[in-house]
Amino acid sequence: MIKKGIKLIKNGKRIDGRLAKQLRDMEMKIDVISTADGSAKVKFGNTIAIASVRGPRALFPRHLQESQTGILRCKYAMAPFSVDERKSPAPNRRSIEISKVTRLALGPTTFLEDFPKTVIDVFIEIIQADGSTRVAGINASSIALTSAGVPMRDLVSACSVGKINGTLVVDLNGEEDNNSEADVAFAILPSKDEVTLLQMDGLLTKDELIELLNLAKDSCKKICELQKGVLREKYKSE
Amino acid sequence: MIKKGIKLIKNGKRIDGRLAKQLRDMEMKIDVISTADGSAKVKFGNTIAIASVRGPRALFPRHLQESQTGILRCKYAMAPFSVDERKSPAPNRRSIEISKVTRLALGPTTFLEDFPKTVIDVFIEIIQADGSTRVAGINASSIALTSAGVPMRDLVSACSVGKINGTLVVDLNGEEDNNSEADVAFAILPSKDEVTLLQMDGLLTKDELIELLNLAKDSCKKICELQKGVLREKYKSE
Amino acid sequence: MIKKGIKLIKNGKRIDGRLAKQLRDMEMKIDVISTADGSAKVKFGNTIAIASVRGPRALFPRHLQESQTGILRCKYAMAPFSVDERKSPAPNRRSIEISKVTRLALGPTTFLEDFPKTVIDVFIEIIQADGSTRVAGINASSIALTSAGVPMRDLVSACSVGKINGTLVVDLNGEEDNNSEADVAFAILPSKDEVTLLQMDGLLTKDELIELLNLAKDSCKKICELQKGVLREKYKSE
Amino acid sequence: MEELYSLELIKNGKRIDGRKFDEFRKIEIEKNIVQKAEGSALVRLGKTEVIAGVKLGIGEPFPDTPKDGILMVHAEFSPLASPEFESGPPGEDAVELSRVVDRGIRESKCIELDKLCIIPKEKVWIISIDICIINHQGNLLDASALASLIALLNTKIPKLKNDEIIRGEFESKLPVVFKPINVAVGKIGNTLLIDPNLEEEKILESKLSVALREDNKICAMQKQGIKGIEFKNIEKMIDLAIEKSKEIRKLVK
Amino acid sequence: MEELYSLELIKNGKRIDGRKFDEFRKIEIEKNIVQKAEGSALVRLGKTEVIAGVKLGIGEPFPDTPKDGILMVHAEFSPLASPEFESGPPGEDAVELSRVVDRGIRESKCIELDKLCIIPKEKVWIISIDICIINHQGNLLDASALASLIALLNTKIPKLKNDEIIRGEFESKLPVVFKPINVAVGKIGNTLLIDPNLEEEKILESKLSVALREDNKICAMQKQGIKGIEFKNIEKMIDLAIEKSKEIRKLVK
Amino acid sequence: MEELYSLELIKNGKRIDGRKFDEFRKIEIEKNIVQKAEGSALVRLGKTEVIAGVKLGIGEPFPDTPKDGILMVHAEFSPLASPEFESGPPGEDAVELSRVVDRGIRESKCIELDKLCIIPKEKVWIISIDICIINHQGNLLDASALASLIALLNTKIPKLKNDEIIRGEFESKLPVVFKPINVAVGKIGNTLLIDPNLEEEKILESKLSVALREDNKICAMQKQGIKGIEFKNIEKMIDLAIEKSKEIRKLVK
Repeated sequence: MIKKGIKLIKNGKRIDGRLAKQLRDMEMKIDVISTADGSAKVKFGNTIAIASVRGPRALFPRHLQESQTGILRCKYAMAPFSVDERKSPAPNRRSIEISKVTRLALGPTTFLEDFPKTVIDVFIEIIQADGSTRVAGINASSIALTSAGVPMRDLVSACSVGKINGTLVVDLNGEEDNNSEADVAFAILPSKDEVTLLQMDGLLTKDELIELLNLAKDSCKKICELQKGVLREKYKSE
Repeated sequence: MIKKGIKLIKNGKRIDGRLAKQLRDMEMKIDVISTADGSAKVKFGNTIAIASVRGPRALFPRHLQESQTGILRCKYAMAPFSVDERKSPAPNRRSIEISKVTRLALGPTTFLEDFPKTVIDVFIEIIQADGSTRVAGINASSIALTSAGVPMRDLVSACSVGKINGTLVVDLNGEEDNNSEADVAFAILPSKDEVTLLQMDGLLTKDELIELLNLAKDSCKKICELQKGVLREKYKSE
Repeated sequence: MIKKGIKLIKNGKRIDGRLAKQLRDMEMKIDVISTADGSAKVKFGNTIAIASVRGPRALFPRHLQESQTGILRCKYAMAPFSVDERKSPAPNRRSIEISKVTRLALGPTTFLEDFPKTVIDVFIEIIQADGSTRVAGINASSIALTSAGVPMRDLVSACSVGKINGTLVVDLNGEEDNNSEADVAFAILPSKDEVTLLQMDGLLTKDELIELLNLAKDSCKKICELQKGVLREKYKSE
Repeated sequence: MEELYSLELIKNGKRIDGRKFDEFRKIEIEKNIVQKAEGSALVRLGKTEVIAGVKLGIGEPFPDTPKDGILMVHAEFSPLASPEFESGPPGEDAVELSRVVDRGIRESKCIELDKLCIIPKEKVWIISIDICIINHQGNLLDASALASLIALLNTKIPKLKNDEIIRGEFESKLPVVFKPINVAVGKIGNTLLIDPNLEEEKILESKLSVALREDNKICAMQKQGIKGIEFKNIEKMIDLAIEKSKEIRKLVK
Repeated sequence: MEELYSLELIKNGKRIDGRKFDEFRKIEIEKNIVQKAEGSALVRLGKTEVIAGVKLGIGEPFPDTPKDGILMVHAEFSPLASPEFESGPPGEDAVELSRVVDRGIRESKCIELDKLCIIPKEKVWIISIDICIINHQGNLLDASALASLIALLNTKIPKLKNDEIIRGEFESKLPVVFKPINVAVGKIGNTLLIDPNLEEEKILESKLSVALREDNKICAMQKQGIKGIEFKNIEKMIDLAIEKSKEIRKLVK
Repeated sequence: MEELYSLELIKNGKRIDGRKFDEFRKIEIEKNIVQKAEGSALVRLGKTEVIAGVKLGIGEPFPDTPKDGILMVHAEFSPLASPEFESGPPGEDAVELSRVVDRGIRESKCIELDKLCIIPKEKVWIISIDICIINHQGNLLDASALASLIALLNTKIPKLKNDEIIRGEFESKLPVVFKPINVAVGKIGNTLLIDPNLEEEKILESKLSVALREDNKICAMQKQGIKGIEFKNIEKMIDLAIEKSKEIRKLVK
């Protein structure tokens, strides 16, 4: 929702000093949780997401198993202290929806049908929320899945784009997100060019939207390089 | 509960123009839900109930199965917009009780013991509530069960009766129900003369009660004719 | 928490007339619930606890079974009318914790490993709460388990001790508990000298604590005699 | 199977515990067993044991009755009392029982709710009756309704100071003006019986629960059980309930 | 398997019910079917049937928008409507549907929420849209969004007396100024199709739901389905949604 | 079985990771890692990792302490952190942990709650400590208590404007005057050990958790584990806890 009169861009600079098409400083780290099969921490500026992957492992109780394929489960959660006003730790409608779209964003890259009767669990915890938390969680999950040794068709790279004060921008922070004219959450399999997450709200002409999607695609390529970098680092050191 | 001074009968006419022993206009329709095994919509004036029947079908998880008999499950629910003040869609104590008495009202007419290990599910949704919703739901369920091909000993016909402004009346509407001196919910297997639902609250002498029960029984015969009519219609057209 | 200025000891006497190291009048009764395998009612002054034991019996659903041992489950609950302000009957965080420590207080005395795949259930209901409810529940459970014929290494005897107005006391009542400087819940296998419950909060020097533990141990011996008495009574009369 | 044996007996005009068909088990009543409650009672019907406790609190009245106190009835079927009860929120049987007890009390106008106003539209007394089943050996409904009534009859209204409750000090008695008695009449074949024990409940075909005032007005009814009741038998069941309610009411002083 | 047959047909350029790929099923609309609601509508897309009801209540505004009314959308997937639905609190599909419908309405600025203040910071109108699925034969989202819009367009604001609602008497119409239409575009291989029925939904690879205003501005989008969408196809799907939204909007008066 | 091996080692006076029995794993502390929180800390005990965040809000005081701030402690055991944790509301272990941490802080009088009044009887500060387990490799309680204390020591009270919080601007530090340290002492046979790792926790017979202030006063204790503790050993366990608490407190500035 747009609050009137909030000036988010001055002299071509955003409130955190970035240019319109500039990503925030990003940090990625893998294998941060020793009890997980794979894990990662991703920072987009002040946004911090941790993902933990368990599986593929046999699924119990048995009646949940699918005989022809493995299943993927995702759970997105926010730490109570991750936002301004303490958030109850119980799942709310927003986190239920995000958990679902995260699963659909990651699903197309896995070979679940090779692991019948199993489950892969992805748990995402947002430690600090400053915008773009769902895409940060997807980026973390993607490298956590890879690090867990889950066979994948491609990485999944994700970012947000949007329109603030009439300008099309990349990687919205919390203040921008709250006051944007439109925002889009986007994920892609970078080498397949397949979009697996696309959520938009606000108001955009078709042309603006298409421009934003191209912007998102380009940004995801940059994010993908960071993801590859951290994975290369791991396998190099092994 | 009776609010003082509310005049529900004037010159022998009730607030909706009916005579004391007159049913509201009723409408019944079957097979309104294509995904159900049987279904029906019943209108009692402004009260609208829809019932949907699934089964008999194998019951899972297995530990709920009864080896000697099928089981019947009923769920009564009200749409949030069916009443004056929006009702939360979660089941409340009232709907839990009504679900139970509905099951007991319908149970005696089924041959559940012929379908061991199975379940028949009856779902009732009140689209609009203007009194007598539980009996409307039972009437709808009865014809939905028949239409689903569930073998039955008899139909189940149901209506409400009560006392308002000292007068014994049939088929209470919402305003009458809220201000009645007593009301009775009643269901009967019309050709067996077996009462399967009988709930009363208010204050009545025994004589008044017996008179009301006879009134209810007679009204149920009329309702039964409507139920038979709509079923005949179906099988004629097949 | 200590409220300032509340005088709980006058002239060496506590508000209910007891001396510092004096237990309240206690009453124990077994087999108060005919549908249980064992049961008991214990009164510590105005505190009334009832315990009901079911088992050992086969545990369902099967996936909860342990192949090498039986399991013990305990549930501590307070009647809504047992306290000053009506308590919701749903379990709260306090009762969840007490249920757990009760299980751990009773567990070490049972030979659960002799009953693989079974469960023993202990249900505790506090009818009236005037301090020391958890230890009253443990005492009741211990004799209920014995009466149910569950083989046991020892009885479990429990009491509270604490510090009020600078004095070390035994068996705190509700008013004392609410205004104590420290309180300790304690359970012991009396003939084995093994402590199975030890919870403390407040502020104590180590010396005070050790003195309290000795006080608790001595008091438990007295309670143990009462427990033995009521059990002897039962088996004598059989 | 005890049930089959019990059924056989009933066909021969006898009950498993030797009672007559219209005979209650031994009724024991203990009043004020919980000091923390504003009113309480324990009722035993044979081995069935139920405690009802009344707590008084202060709350906002309903908008349509701004000067009336509020009545709430809640029953817990703890697994403590029966192997058939499960942990968790009240199931349909507990919900039904509490609602039937509630209707008997409410519809009989047993409590003068209009005398329980503290500040109109703002503060009224909230009367919470909690029913705690201790041992389930059949006929919980009659036992619960009786325990609730006796608890109400012994309930005292706490003193107030600046509209806050002073616990343990009392102002007056709760204004209870009618005594509704609940009698459940069971039916097996053509036999009517009252106060069924646990074995009998398992073989009952149907049950009609009737709540009655001292003026013999019926204030609540609930048909239960898996079979229907022949229309002509309903009056007989009500007659039996009326008759037995008088007997029970004598126990309530 | 009907699905395999349906899939085979689609590869051959046909749909199981004979429709064109860009053709909706028969759309039936009934307005004001629930008198108790301030607004309501029933929508049928073929055999799919959905009822949306709007209730108006009074509540406190959010601190950051002290003069704005509040919109809430809730969907129930009752097992009444489909063997695939389960009892219990809304699952992820019901939550997602209600949130996508909510965004289409909210982001299009369809309702002038700033005209729904009663007392700033204290009392504003709360608009609750409840979506009740009656029969699930595919494309619930388009049907639910359409039913919600039509219900809103027919919603009347109740009269107030001392800031309390007088039910059944009305003051004015709800200020609805835009008409967002939702069109879900499905994709199987290279085939794009709209208004998938139940069999088609089971074989869809992906779906893009697009909500559009009359000025062709996009106000909400949601990618669904188990497969990704090739980047280059997204524009085609949006174009199809824009085109079909105009057709549907004509039905909304 | 790693556990059997670990048990064997302990009988021979050794630990699986080579530590002494009275030796903590490497302790790492990071402060203020969450800007959105008024205070936060991350603690690592070896591979165990815990984050505590403190949020300050405004709420009504309890009636019996109308001028005191309110402390709440909540722990979540997310399946993120361990294959043994399950989704859903906090289980008994999470509830117990948060209550033991709460008691250590509360009973030590660590926070001057009486300095956290905004308007008596109406508005006081509510201090919510949320404990988020990131990796569970044993001894969550000591790690959680330590993270909570350090988070509190770094907590700042936000500025107020018309009794509303201005997020991101601060007035003063939270008044923290004591530093309770929790030390859990484990027992296997006659061996006492501290800071058990995950394998050791599985073979512990019992555990005594002791919270201590800098004046060596004991402020909370909790016996855990499946076996009893011989009475005579309790004092030894307390002595060890006292000794080690001093060592840990040096890390807390």
